[in-house]
Amino acid sequence: MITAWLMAGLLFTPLAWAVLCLLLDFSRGRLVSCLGITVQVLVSLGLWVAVAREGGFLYGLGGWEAPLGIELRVDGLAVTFILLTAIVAGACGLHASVYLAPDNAWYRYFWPLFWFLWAGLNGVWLGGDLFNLYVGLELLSLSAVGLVALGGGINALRASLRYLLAALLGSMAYLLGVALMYGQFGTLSIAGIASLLPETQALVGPGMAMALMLSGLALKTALFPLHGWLPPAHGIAKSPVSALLSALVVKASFYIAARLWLEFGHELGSTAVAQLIGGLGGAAVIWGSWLACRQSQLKQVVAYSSVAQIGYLFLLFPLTFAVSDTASLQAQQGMTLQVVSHALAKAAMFLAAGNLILATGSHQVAGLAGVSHFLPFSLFSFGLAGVSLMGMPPSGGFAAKWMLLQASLASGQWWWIVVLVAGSLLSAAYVFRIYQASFVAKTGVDDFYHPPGSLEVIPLLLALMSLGLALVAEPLLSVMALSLETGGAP
Amino acid sequence: MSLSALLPPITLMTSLLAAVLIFATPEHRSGLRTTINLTAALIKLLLVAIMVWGVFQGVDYHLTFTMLPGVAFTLKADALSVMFAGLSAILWLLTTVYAVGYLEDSPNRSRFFGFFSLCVASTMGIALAGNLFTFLLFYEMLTLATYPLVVHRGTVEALRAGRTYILYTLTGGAVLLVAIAWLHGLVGDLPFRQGGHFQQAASDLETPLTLIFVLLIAGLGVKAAIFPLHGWLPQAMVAPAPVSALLHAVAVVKAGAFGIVRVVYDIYGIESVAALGLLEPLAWLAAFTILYGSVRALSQADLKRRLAFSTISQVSYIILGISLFGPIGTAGGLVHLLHQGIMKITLFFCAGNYAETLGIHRVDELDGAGRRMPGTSIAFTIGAFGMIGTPPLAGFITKWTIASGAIAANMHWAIAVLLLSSILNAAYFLPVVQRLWFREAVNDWPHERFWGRLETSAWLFWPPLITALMTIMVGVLASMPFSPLSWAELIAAREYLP
Amino acid sequence: MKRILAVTLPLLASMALVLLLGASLWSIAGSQTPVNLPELLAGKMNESGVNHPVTAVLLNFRSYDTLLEIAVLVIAGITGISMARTASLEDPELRTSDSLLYALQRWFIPLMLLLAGYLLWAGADRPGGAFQAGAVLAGCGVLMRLGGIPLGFLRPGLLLRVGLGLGFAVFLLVAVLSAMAGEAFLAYPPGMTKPLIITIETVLTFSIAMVLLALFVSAPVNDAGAPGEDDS
Amino acid sequence: MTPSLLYAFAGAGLCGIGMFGFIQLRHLLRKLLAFNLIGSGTFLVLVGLAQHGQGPDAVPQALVLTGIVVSIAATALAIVLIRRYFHLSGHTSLEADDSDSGQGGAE
Repeated sequence: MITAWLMAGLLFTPLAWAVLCLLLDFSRGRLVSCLGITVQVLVSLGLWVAVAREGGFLYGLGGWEAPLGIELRVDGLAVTFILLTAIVAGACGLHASVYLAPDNAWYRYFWPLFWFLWAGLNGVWLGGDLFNLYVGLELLSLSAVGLVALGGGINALRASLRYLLAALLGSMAYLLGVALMYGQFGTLSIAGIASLLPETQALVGPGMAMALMLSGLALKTALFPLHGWLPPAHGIAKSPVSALLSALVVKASFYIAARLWLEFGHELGSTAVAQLIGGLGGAAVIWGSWLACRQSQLKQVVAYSSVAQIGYLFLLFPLTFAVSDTASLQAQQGMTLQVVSHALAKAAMFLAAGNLILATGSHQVAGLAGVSHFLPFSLFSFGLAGVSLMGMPPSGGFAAKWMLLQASLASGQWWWIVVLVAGSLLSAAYVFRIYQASFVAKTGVDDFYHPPGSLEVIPLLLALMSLGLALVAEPLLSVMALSLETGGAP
Repeated sequence: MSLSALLPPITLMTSLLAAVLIFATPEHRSGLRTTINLTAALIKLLLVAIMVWGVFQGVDYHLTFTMLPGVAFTLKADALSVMFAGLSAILWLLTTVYAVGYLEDSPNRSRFFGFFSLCVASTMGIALAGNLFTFLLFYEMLTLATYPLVVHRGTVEALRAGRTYILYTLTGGAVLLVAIAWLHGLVGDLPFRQGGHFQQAASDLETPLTLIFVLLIAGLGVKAAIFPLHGWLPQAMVAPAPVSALLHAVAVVKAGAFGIVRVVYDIYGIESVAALGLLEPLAWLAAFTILYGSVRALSQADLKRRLAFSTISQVSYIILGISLFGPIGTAGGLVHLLHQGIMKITLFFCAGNYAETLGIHRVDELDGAGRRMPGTSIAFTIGAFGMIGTPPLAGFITKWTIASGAIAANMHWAIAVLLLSSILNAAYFLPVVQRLWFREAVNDWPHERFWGRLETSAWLFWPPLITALMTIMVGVLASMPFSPLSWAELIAAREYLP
Repeated sequence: MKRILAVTLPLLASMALVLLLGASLWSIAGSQTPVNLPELLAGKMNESGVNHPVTAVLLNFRSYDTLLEIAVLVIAGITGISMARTASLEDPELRTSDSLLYALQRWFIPLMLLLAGYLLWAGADRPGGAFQAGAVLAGCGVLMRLGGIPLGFLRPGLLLRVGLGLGFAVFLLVAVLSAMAGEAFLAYPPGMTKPLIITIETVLTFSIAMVLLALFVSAPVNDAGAPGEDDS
Repeated sequence: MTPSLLYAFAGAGLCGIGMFGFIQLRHLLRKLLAFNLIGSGTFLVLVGLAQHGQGPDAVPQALVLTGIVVSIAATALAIVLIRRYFHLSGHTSLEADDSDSGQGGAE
């Protein structure tokens, strides 16, 4: 009973707040949104606890079961990501409420878009229906594009157009795959298709569908070499928006890809495909980090770092295909830890970068010279988040890297170790480049603007969470591993 | 949860908490900062003393919880860990005192002392780590905490040194991570255990175990500055003197050496390392590094660079000692871990005093400094003679024990290495001492400052004298209970128990 | 050479896509679907509250999709009007004063309104429904605007925003009220299905028209208040 | 070969043409039209393929209706953005001045 209320609250709050905030201006929307964030965080926490205690369940929307209706799949992994979303999006929202200047008329549209984005994220984490996931993805992409373009000049418009076109093409490819899947199986439920797959004779159609869906999602996740749209969009948006996009939005499409792979990959995948996707992920790690080292702008460094960090996620594909159950489990755990830790760390990093830009008045990395003299918390938060990105202990990034290393060893795919090690060294290079800039002794810097305390605290908390993640990784992973008892009828 | 389980984390937390408090202290509140620093250092010393006594009595300090699937976070105090912890606790106190004086009126002190405490916290963690995974956690944390100290001055030179430092140590850390992960994948979680885990090394694991050993030593060897992985150490000299002192005597270099001790004794077990045929190459490597460091030290004009190359050479004594098969050699290596720390910190304190008081950085500027700064110069002389190995100072005890170990292990060539190295030590230290005492000052000092009655600030004056005194005491009183030597012999005896 | 390559490669890629798609279509067409959804649907039609299966799917069985779809539409509308920098979304320069057009409008607009109403009403048992009706309504607005009839409400003020969000808000309210009544989210209470669906359809028609119209007239091309690069 | 299947094959063809246009064309409006072509192709495949086997099927029709609304919303949004972009920059394509695309903008 209580879970039914929690589910209704979870689905209702973001959408309702979106409409509510549409009617208000920025300052009033801020008040209302703070309330909404509280509600949403509490509901997410409640649902997480409920699932951790009693296990996952299927939630039929409108009282209809799959395949006729849409079923939401409320399992351990989904609720963990919902909680993660609540924490990160809540933090970004609170940060934005102080960060954005209320006298700019167009910021009144920030809150509705923010809440729609949140609703889209929740929809994707819970989605168990292929077409519903498409609508969720579009909800997500359009609100993200809206946020990037918000009040923007030429560059912001160019970035958001590029983003929009990539996102549209990606979702259309995905939808084409869905069409083929429906044609083959007559159902849209992921669980239903997964249970029908083993008996299917001709796999050409579903194989093509899988390929289309995965490539569409890879484009939306900015997997190398389809990453061109990401750095401009993430770099140019307002910092809280960049944080949301990098921390959560790109993860959504990856999450769908991973779910599809884990459900269908066994029948529809092949070693070549798995290795290819892993190879692209590896190339993203190396190339993204390399480009991050070469950026002169602070936020561009962080944006390219996202390209690299996303690459790690795609190592899931080769590490779960045709390997022992232990290795597969380790890879999945590594992937979830990477999603969580990267979300926290990257949000912290973008918010901190925003504060630093506010403080120094410069977008450049070199503009940080002498900043560490003032001991700004934001620099510290940035540094701590960097620790997690580098995969240094005891951060969540380290835990993820450790699990992926174990999975590579257990499956005998030692070449991913090279990627993991090279990636973490390269990420150290760009993180330390920023540290180094901040340590440059520079005299005569007296006009240092200290951002308000609330702006400084939020990234610090996120960074600390990301840093300490490895210490609580074991209980977290045990909840993430909770799946549904029901197999899901076709 | 009993107190004995909580004592290691509490010890760790003292410096961690101190770091957080110091970061939160405003820049100008130097009195408050110093109080926090010294209080934490004293509390830590007390806690470590309790643990030393407890370990002697056989109390099991042990805390463990599962961190990741199949991996435990373990803190544990055994004889070896309290030895290292004791060293860092004592030297932290002294270095803090010294650093307060050294950095008086310089900018960014909150930042400096904050990372300084973090650095010591990591060293503590390394000492108290109960398995390789936990060791790795703190080992990497140490890398991160020392970087801001190395680049503290923010000059182009310092930043370059920092880059080199981070390049070396992070690569080393990555290699170590791969090795530990591989080992973990192969045999699961391995707590440090006296006698090691592979006494009867399974033959099918021989190749991977050998490879892992090489990787482990390579990863740890970066921090221990074993040739050819020593490149960062001389460059890191641009850091302020207390940092160099800490880097060389306690934290970074020792962390590497300590890690090698752990791997050889408590993971593989000395017997299995010998059985794998890895002990002898390690000894050769150490011997070569000893001679290489000494030869390079001869030609250094910068005092701190000369000391840095001396460190490269001296740390490999530890490696040489532990790679001599037999309890005596082990004891020699372990005791050098302490002795070298005490002697080297004395020398760095003195070098810092010369730089801070007189503005002297080069060896040829030292002429006649003994008259101007007799206290510092006496300490320096004691330290230098200790390094050379003059009886009855600390260095003599080490060299004597290692030599006895070499004879017991039937590796006579090691004695030749020791002798040669001592001659080289004398060759690069004695000219310095000679300049201090037996030459007249020709010019004015480059940058002289005055502090009234004492030759230099009291904060700077006493720490080297105390460590110099300790250099004498650990040598003279080597056979007393709780002296470093007898403690090292205790550990060695436990390691070789059947 | 480079130019030829730049044409050939996409061409080859697209042809490959078509071939692969064709092959998989052929393969799929050769096999029977294991799940027969139309049959299931027919079995549940009498519980759906409407007679037309498409409407039943849209507003009952898969109403969550529709809810989110309206949200997407609202997002587009919001982003559209966020680009507007002037007090009014109308651009007087673009207004024509063609008397022929004006005269035509006087005939067309009532007709179109009637058509929209019919489409909405027809949705219950034959093709039609909220979106179609809304689109016609929006077309009406477009015509009015081009023809020079003033549209005072198209100002990015409260009224417009209420209009944008109204349909969605009502839909959402029904969804959450049904959840609070003890059913699942979006499950209409028994017996209430038909009136609820009709209410939702009606307000949706209105809001859809507003969104489409707002998107048509927003982003006026003028320099007033063009955002600087240094905002915030 | 039923008529429905013909629709599906036509859809596949449309997808291919749209794909080519999307990659090849530089003008933003043309790119958008190409996207809409892909969209139409996809909807044809969705309906045609499903109705080929089992006669009229309301579910894909409803899905297509939803899909159309979503793609209309996206198209309208894109046009608004393109129009404003053209007004501010005078360019009709994104690549016109890549030289400054990496530069910072509004923060």
